[in-house]
Amino acid sequence: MSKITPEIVKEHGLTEDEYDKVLEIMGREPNITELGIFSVMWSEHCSYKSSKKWLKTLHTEEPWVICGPGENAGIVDIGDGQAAIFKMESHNHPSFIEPFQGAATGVGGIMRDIFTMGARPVANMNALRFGRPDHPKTKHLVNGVVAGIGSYGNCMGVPTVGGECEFDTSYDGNILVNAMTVGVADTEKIFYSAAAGEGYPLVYVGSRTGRDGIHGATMASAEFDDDTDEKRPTVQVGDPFTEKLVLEACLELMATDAIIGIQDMGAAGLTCSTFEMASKGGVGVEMDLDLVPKRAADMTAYELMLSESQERMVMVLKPGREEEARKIFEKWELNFAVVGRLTDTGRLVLKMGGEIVGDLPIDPLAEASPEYDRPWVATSKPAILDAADVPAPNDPCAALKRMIGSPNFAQKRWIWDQYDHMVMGDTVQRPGGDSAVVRVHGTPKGLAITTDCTPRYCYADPFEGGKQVVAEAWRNITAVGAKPLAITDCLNFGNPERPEIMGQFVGCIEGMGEACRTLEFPVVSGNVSFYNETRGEGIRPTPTIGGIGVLTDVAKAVSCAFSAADEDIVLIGETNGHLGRSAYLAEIEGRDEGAPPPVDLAIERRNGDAVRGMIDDGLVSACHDLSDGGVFVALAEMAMAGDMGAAIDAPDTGIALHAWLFGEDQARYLVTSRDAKTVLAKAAEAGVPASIIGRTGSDRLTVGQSLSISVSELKSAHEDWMPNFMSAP
Amino acid sequence: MKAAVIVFPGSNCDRDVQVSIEQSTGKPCAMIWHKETELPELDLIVIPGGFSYGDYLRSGAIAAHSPIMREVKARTDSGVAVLGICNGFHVLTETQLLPGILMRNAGLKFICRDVDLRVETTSSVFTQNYAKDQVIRIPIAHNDGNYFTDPDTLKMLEDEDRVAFRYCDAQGGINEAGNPNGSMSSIAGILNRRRNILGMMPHPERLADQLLGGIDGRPMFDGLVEALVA
Amino acid sequence: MKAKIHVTFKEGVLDPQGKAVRNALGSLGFDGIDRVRQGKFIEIDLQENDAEKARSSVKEMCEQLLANTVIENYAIDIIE
Amino acid sequence: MKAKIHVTFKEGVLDPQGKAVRNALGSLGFDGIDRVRQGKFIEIDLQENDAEKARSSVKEMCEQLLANTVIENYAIDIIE
Ligand SMILES: Nc1ncnc2c1ncn2[C@@H]1O[C@H](COP(=O)(O)OP(=O)(O)O)[C@@H](O)[C@H]1O
Ligand SMILES: [Mg+2]
Repeated sequence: MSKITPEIVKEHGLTEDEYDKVLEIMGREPNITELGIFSVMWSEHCSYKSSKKWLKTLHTEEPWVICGPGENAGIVDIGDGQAAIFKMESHNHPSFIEPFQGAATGVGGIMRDIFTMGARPVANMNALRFGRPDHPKTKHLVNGVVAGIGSYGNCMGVPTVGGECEFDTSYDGNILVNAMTVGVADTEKIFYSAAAGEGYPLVYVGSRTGRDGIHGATMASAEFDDDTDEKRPTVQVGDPFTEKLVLEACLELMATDAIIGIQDMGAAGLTCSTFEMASKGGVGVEMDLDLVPKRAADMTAYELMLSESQERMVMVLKPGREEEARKIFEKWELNFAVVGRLTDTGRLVLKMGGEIVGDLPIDPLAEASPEYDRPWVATSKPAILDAADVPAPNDPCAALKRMIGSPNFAQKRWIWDQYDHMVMGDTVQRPGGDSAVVRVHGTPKGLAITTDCTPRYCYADPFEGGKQVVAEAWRNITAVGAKPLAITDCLNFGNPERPEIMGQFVGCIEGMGEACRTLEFPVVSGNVSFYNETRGEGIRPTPTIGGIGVLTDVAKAVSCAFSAADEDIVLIGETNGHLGRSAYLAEIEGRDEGAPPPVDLAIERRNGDAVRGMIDDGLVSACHDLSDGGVFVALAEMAMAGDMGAAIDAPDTGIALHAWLFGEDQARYLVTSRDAKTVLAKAAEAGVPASIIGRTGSDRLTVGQSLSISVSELKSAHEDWMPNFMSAP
Repeated sequence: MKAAVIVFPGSNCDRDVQVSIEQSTGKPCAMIWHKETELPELDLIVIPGGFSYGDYLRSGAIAAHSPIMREVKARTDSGVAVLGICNGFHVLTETQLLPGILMRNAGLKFICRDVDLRVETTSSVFTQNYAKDQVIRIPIAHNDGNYFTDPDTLKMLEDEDRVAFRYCDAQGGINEAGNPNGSMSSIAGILNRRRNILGMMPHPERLADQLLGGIDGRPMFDGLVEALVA
Repeated sequence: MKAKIHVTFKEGVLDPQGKAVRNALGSLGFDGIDRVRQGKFIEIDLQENDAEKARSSVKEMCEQLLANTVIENYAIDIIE
Repeated sequence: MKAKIHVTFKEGVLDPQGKAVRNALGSLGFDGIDRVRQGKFIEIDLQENDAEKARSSVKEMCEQLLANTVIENYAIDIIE
């Protein structure tokens, strides 16, 4: 047996201390297969060794949570015996190396996490962050990532209903591709991963195992350096067609009661999935690797255990149900193999060619998985920027036009046109609004889905930024009229071994935790992606939030488009003109300064609950939450979406006009109504500041007597940037 | 009207079109697995959209050889109506029940959005509930919708009034701006000579419910029910 | 034996992929390119040992499935 | 000159196209097929007259655009 040298240990990403622990657990030197298994199980990606301590502090429970973090995805009750199952995951590193396949397999992976639990995926979302537009790699990456996401989701027949796309130089060498899937299941028909039943068969289904993606999990846990281009680790190629068959076959089998436990093979493939199933069920596993369906006959045990080939699942069946299950998978032309049995030894025993090629204790390995309390330093709080220190623009309309035509505000139709966002016939609100809304098939209910993050804020003040990301997701769901239920998160950060990065992480988590508690908007699933760095340059802290909410009557959902002329426009919430870290400051002044807007969560909650009540009462014809760009950008967005202008009264507030127009104070909404009197009365009743700021109508957006710009001029600035950028040589 | 939807591995608009048909008929619409070799008594067969066999070789090419297609051909000969939507249109051209082929979109990208279509003929069970030259709004969602055929076939299609829909601009004008995928002569859907087979790239089932943003697809299904009352 | 099959568009059929590749090469600064055509390349490992039989079976595959002869040509090479 | 370029997946990388074609040929009754691989075939007409220069320029095109060398190999033939 090969001798494990310190170099081999190092290549496997294990520290000396960690390897000592390996020796202690094994009581002997591991063989290479066993070492490989330790290495992936203890990688940052699978073990959460740097983040565990902090993730435990998140708010994860509310009465409607059926299953919080710890399973393949989170589950919330949506009434009538139905549950929404959802999660977001990153595929940043593979997408940077091979944008099409990296992004495609990211989408494939997150969908598997959802249908593993018995849910039919009903919506995909994607949150993308690229480097600055003129970086030489950006366009190529955008093209590949978008095509890859589209190709996988479209082929699966799951609509991609929304997402985000931001450009910032901090992502030049490290893009973010975060994909989220939402599924729906009956609460009585949810499947978990725990294995149980001595002697019960362990079954492998789906694609064959090949030599692809070996060490994907460890790659995701290492930062890039200059020769990344040279290393070019193997990236997996996805086969969405096979995954569609795996989905249908699994759901067909799940309609029976043959399955005890089921788990997809994601990062670290066969290793991670069998360990998780066994350790959750407190059982042992004996597996015969000769029986694993393979693409190449000469694959080693090491390769079989570490391969990250896509479109594979493992499950434990009730004994005697194998043939029934096999028939279903064969109907769908998929591989089906009984590859092992559960045992009572608490060990994972691997056989090949009649010999034992690996024998590891399950619980000790899982329990001893490292957990670090990494040193961290809190980000120092920036000073508040006085609006008086921000010069007023000569022409606020020109500034508005510049902003909505800038890369981060420009319309992203170029992207969502490449995603089938209507398949499944339930997309009530298509991409472009605050939240996507999909009908729960065959019911009058709807799910509202959003992804949000403002890295500018998180970078300046991780704690306030962490609060804000959760609040913004909550606000987006509220803005369509839905009741916010829960979130998933995808925490994208730099190298956690650097105390300032760890400080950003801790700050964001603490802020998120506080927001989740006050808004009763718990975290039910998520993912951590560290080491998003190139040459020591970390990305901005980017804790992407995926939120969902429910509408009991989807027909009551409102959009952000002005829908009729001569309606009053009501601004809800308090306006102070906060310009620190605003989009205005960044886009127009080129400055990245000051404290981000503070988030008062109690006010956030009060204002949002009031708005949701007004929508539910049918008082509101359009609603838009205020975020990036403030009132003026929000008005422009409502006007462009509805192809209708508005006349805004010159504000009489004592706040500088540009601060009033572009300030990013939180907890605010714009609503239109035919019955503004009742809207104002409802707001007053709830103690929520509200005032009529203007009326819809005409084909221009005007403020007071002197500011005016046509909606069509705004639209062309807004719509042309992305297609022009992508088609320019 | 008795209708059935054929399901290939990779079909994914099968349920969507089933919903639309059931909405118009008020009766269950059967789903038929492609490996079946026999069909029940039927008035309408739908070949739905999606990615049969992943569309890895050519869209629809592999599905065209599925066992059920022999039976579908036999039924069309006896006059049963067949509607192929999107990937279903691919399957119909690959089986040569309809002429021509659908190539990659001229822009080489998948396109999902509402487009305007001009109704070119009302003399078929599929289009009888529209008016000639009516402009309707129906979504497309495809990678390969770029209709191509030889000039003689094109002339024949036109001479025989077999173009069912053309892509157009909002005013009904046939021009490049209104043509999303480069289709020859802006063709979005065609009929066979007997006029009982329609292949079309746009998805009428996607706008047959007001909640989803429009109902211009609805007259097709309602019209089929009226024409095919059994 | 191995069969190598090239499936290409017939003369006169528009080849948007080829055109796009050509444009992309142009914008990367590659000059002096007259035309780009893109097709498919399919390699089949066959158990058949007789070259003639292999060729005729592969021809059948092309006619039935691998090429759409409305718009595509195919060429077959049989190798040892 | 003309360059003929074959772009194929690297050994070990999943080839979903090839897999689908293989299965389809099987169900059409073609037996004795061990493996099918599908790749791209690109033909470029070049103004360059020097074969060595042509090859090196086409190699550059492959590296930059025509192949993704993370998962694909390419082979270049330069023809008179
Ligand atoms: N940032 C986070 N917040 C909450 N839960 C998290 C977070 N990161 C990971 N989790 C949870 O930890 C579990 C393991 O995550 P992961 O390894 O990404 O799942 P999988 O093995 O399915 O890919 C999941 O239940 C996930 O929801
Ligand atoms: Mg999982």
